[in-house]
Amino acid sequence: MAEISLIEGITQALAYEMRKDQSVVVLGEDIGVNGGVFRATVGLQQEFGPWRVLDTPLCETTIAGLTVGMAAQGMKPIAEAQFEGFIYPMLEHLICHAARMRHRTRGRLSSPLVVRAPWGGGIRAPEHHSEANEALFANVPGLRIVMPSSPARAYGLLLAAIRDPDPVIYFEPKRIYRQYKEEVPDDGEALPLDVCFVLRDGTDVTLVSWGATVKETLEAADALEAEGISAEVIDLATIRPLDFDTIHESVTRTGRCVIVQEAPKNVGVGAEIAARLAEQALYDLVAPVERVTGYDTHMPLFRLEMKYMPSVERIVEAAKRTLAVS
Amino acid sequence: MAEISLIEGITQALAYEMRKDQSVVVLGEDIGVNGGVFRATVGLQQEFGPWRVLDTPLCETTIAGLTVGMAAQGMKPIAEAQFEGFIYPMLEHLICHAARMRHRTRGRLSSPLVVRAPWGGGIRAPEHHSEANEALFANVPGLRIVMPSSPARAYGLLLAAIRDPDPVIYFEPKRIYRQYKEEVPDDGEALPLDVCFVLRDGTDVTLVSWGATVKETLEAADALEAEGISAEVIDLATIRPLDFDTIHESVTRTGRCVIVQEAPKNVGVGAEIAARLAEQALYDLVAPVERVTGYDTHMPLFRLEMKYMPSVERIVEAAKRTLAVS
Amino acid sequence: MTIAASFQIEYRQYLDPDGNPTGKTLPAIARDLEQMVQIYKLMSFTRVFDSKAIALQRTGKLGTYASSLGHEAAHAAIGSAMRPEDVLAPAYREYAAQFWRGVKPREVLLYWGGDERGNDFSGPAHDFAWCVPIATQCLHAAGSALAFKIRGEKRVAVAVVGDGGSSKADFYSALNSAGALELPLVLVVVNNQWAISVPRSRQTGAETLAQKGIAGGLYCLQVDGNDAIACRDAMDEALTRARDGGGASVVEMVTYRLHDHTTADDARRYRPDDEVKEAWEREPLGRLRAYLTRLGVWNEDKETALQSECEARVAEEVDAYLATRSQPVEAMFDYLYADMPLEIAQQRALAVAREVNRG
Amino acid sequence: MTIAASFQIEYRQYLDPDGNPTGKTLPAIARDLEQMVQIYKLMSFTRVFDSKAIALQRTGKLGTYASSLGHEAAHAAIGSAMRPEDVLAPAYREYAAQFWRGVKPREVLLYWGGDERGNDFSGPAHDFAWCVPIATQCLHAAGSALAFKIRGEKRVAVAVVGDGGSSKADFYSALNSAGALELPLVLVVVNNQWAISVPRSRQTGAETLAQKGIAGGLYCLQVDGNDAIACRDAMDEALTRARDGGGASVVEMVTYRLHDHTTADDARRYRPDDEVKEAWEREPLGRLRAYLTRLGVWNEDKETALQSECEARVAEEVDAYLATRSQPVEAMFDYLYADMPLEIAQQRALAVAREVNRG
Ligand SMILES: Cc1ncc(C[n+]2csc(CCOP(=O)(O)OP(=O)(O)O)c2C)c(N)n1
Ligand SMILES: Cc1ncc(C[n+]2csc(CCOP(=O)(O)OP(=O)(O)O)c2C)c(N)n1
Ligand SMILES: [Mg+2]
Ligand SMILES: [Mg+2]
Repeated sequence: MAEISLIEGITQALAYEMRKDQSVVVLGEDIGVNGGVFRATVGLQQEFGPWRVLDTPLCETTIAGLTVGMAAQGMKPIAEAQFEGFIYPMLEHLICHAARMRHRTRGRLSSPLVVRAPWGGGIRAPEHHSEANEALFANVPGLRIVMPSSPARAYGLLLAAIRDPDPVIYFEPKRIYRQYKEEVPDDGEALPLDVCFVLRDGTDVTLVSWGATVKETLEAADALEAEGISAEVIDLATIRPLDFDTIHESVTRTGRCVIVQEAPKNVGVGAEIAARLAEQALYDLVAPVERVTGYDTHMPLFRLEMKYMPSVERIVEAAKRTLAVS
Repeated sequence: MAEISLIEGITQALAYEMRKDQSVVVLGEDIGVNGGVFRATVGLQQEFGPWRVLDTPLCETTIAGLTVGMAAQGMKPIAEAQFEGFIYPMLEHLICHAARMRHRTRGRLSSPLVVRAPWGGGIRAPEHHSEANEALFANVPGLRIVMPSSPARAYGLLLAAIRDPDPVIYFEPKRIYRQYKEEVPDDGEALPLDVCFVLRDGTDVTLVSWGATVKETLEAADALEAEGISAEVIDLATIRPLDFDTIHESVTRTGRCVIVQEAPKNVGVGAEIAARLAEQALYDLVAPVERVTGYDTHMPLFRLEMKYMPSVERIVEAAKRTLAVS
Repeated sequence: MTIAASFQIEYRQYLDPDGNPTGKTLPAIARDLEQMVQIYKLMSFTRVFDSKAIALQRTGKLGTYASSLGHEAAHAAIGSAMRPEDVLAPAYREYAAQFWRGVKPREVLLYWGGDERGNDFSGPAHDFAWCVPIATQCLHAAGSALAFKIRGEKRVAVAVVGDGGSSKADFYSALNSAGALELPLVLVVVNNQWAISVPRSRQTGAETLAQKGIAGGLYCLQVDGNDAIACRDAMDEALTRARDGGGASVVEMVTYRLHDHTTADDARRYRPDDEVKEAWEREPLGRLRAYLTRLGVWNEDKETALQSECEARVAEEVDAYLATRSQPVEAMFDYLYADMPLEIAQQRALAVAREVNRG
Repeated sequence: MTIAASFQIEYRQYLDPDGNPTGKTLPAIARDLEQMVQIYKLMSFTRVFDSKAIALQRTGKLGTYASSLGHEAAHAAIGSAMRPEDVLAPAYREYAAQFWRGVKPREVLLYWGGDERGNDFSGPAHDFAWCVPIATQCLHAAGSALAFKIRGEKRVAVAVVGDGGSSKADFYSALNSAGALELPLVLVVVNNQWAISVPRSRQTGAETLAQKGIAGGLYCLQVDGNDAIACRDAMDEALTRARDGGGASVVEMVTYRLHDHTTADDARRYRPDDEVKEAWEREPLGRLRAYLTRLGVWNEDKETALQSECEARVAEEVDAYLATRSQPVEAMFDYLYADMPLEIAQQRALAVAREVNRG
């Protein structure tokens, strides 16, 4: 079995499910002959033809609206937003319709769709190609929000997203699309959409992250270990609904929590985790919660982008601050 | 001096600033002859003519894009989103352009605009007319977000919003548009856009809210007082940037905090307040933070809407829970 | 001068305001008198229903309601021309179209009465719900049409949108994609001259709304929207074209909104009484009645009987509506996801407990 | 058949691919040889700049770059026809238009080199920045035009958008509002046949992109986008019309994208070499050169001199670009708000401290 990268995990999941289920179609800009600007849909049009792998006119409102319409009529469309920064024109259809279709009609109609969007910074891309805007969707009832951080989770979570009978926003951390490869059996096994993944056990401090910064978080855990500090690392993976129990259980043991988030701090997903700790784990917390996040400014153009994002160093410092308290 | 309601405070502020500043224009759907579906712009077209009080074609993308364009060319446009539930098509222009214009051009161009949107539930309106979606904007750098909860604050904060050289989203809690009247001198005095308002001093517990639920929050404080509990009530007023210092100072004294939010709970604005408490006030907190919020489901059609929203009873219960701990 | 492309927009009308044929030829459907009488009955029923719904709202028994007064010909034509397997994506006032397709009046009332179950209606299960975010239904219809095309089904999707809605990005997006992908779609613009308080002249500089379809290479047609025969004929043509692989159409039906925008509106603020009075002279019911009367298939007795039948049926529907108990609090949660997440289940339990405590 | 409205789309071309006049009459601008030579020089400079920018990207000295190869006639016509007080809302590759208006090549490089200061350029201070979210600039231009109209200024706003961009909701929204409000706006669709990998044929069912303007009642015109004279003539007409209160236009310039979409793209994946080869035969520079040569105002010596002058000027700009030091970390924060909120100031201080610690 060949080893594959995160983005190949996505391609593999798409192909698997398209073979299995005729109602699965992929649509977006440049996803056909071109195979997507990141190559996520490469080869699919050759295999499934131009009507199941469909290049749309250049309009995200159109893509979202068509997707909602198709889904209501029994298809399982997977729409691609070419970059997360171009997802905004989709919001009316996703919030007013995809997220509400089942609720509105008491189950008569539904929205079994997926919107895939390459997400986040760090690839020296032009303006609007580097946003971390998952928080935009996180307050919206009726959606599921997923973000993988490894090839295997990319594959398993995307299968789950496609099969889920409700709308799923699937963010792809583009910075780690090709970070490393691993063996991912093409066995059609989905992963659950309602649990976090504990990537590393630890006893002194809990580090929680999702998406590309899982990389820096794991590196920080290594660095801490070198200094004799045992960090537990949790990959949120599913942002909504949030599996707080896993985090809570960890913090019960460590008493300390550092949340690592690429997005701006204010009212980001990390705020919800910290809030639940303040509500449900106050007496477990030995030290103040720490959030290591992007700044509350725009992701700068690429010369400064790495200075914007949470670094290993910042994560380590935050973890140590929690440990300075006893 | 006549007493005026919250919505009259808005009209008064619009008229005041339009008289003073030729560059202020108002645009939106049905705001001209009709004076707005809620009557916020009543009389303005008669006074300022059809080009400064402009009925646009029915398209929120259009309204937002025109507004950004006008603002960049030195006008001060105030756009109306007829209801908060119709604001979604504005997001691309607000997030990608209004919020970034100054940053992108190093100050060469800017976005001195206001988007006004009637906000929230409780008026037995049809679907999509009752959302509390302020969290949608709260993670976006470059915006200011404001929500008044009294006639005087409606007037003073709107003046500040119009005069502010950056984009401001101004949410209007429609449920309390006509809740009560008070004297509001038409003196052109703006209120600051970076402080909370302490509406009631207290010593036992801090209640924080914004928008229409400030009403229930104040009522809850009355009810608590009747039971001998002294609640401090803070109106957030400006959601972004958040004046956490005022909240923090209060919690330092009370040791308890209940956050009251009409919007769904998950990754709402209340999460940020609770998160900052967990980060900066852990040792001040005597009891777990409480959030009393809308449920994480859609605002139902109006038969059930009052069961969705935070009630006085729920606020009182939460406050008492914080006091059960010592 | 080299001409790259040229276009014409046809205007179609068969009956003048007095119900007299305007030309020598009438389409076959005009001679299908059984069908035309059915359409007339539907239009009449809808009007009775409409005035009752307004009365319910005025007496506090219904929420905000959007009247269909004056639109009956357009809506009846849409409904009666479609096949059950076609998909209708309505805006929010096309009751006649929906009644023909099986939606019950009590369901319309339930929706405007603040209860989601109104949308779980008895019409075709694949029809879309009422759509408040203006014009978004156009893209849902286009998406449905795309599904039909991919699956090789001979079905057509129909969206209905207003003159105001034809300004919204979604309308244009729908016609653009329908042209690009050659979708079996009919976009019906019911131009009733007003979008709440904004007149048609303020929405666009275009002479007709039909011509917007030129932007996407669609077939475009403008008809007298108070002439049931013209509306029906246009629908028949556009549906057949779409079903037979001929692509999408924009059909503009020119009519008039005789009532306030909704019961929450007061049109006297912004439009002159004279305009409304004049519009009443072109209204669709009298026109079709005159036509049918002249052909001998309708008369005053039938009219009287129809009116009482409509009143009785509407009364029955209203009773059924009024007798419908509200949903329990858990209804807020039960259809949010197919598989309820744990945290939603927890909130549901809390909400239920609160109700129980409240007694 | 009653006709409600009819339309024609004119196609305009003055020079054939060999630079010979296609008809008897040429517009006055074609006889303004000083101006036409200026335009030719600008087109040539832009092409030299373009290939140098691509080379910089290939050697890691520039980020992703969008080439303007093949678009020079269209862009030069846009820039040269406008007045300084007019407002340009570009997409991202209209360098020739911007150079004419005063933007420095080093600023273009700075932008694609990952530095915001590129957008604080030397062109008119009121011109819009490069606009990555496709077609949104169309509405910014419309908003500018609205500001001019309200203030009674005789200025025109011009937006440039691609064939792909003409599918996006914002393009339609702009033309709809421009028609409704009679705005002094010119929407130029530079149809280069491709939107990354998606061909023009896939974007719409319309025969021309110009005809989209019919949807808003706009003046519509299609021109040969490789013919600088036709492009300039069309711009002159549309600008004058707008300036004189005649309303908005859609001008489609039909050209070809001779390079990859950007340096991040590889067009060989999706388009045949033959098509590109064929397109080179219609490219705009040779055509205008042939015309000017035939009229005796251009020759090989001048061409050689021009080429070295362009090389030298481009080299100077590249040096200036490469010598520009990056902004300090606080540049992230300094232009976020006019009045910096406390919490931003705190984060700024932290970020600066981190840099200092790092040494
Ligand atoms: C996106 C959006 N914006 C605004 C509204 C508020 N609104 C409801 S109906 C309406 C006017 C619609 O006019 P038109 O499309 O002509 O349809 P009509 O009501 O006349 O049938 C408006 C502005 C809305 N429902 N959705
Ligand atoms: C809203 C949005 N969606 C997608 C993209 C990604 N993208 C950048 S350029 C482009 C194609 C544009 O084609 P066209 O409008 O024809 O202009 P051209 O590049 O050919 O000049 C796409 C899809 C974007 N920048 N913005
Ligand atoms: Mg209308
Ligand atoms: Mg193109």
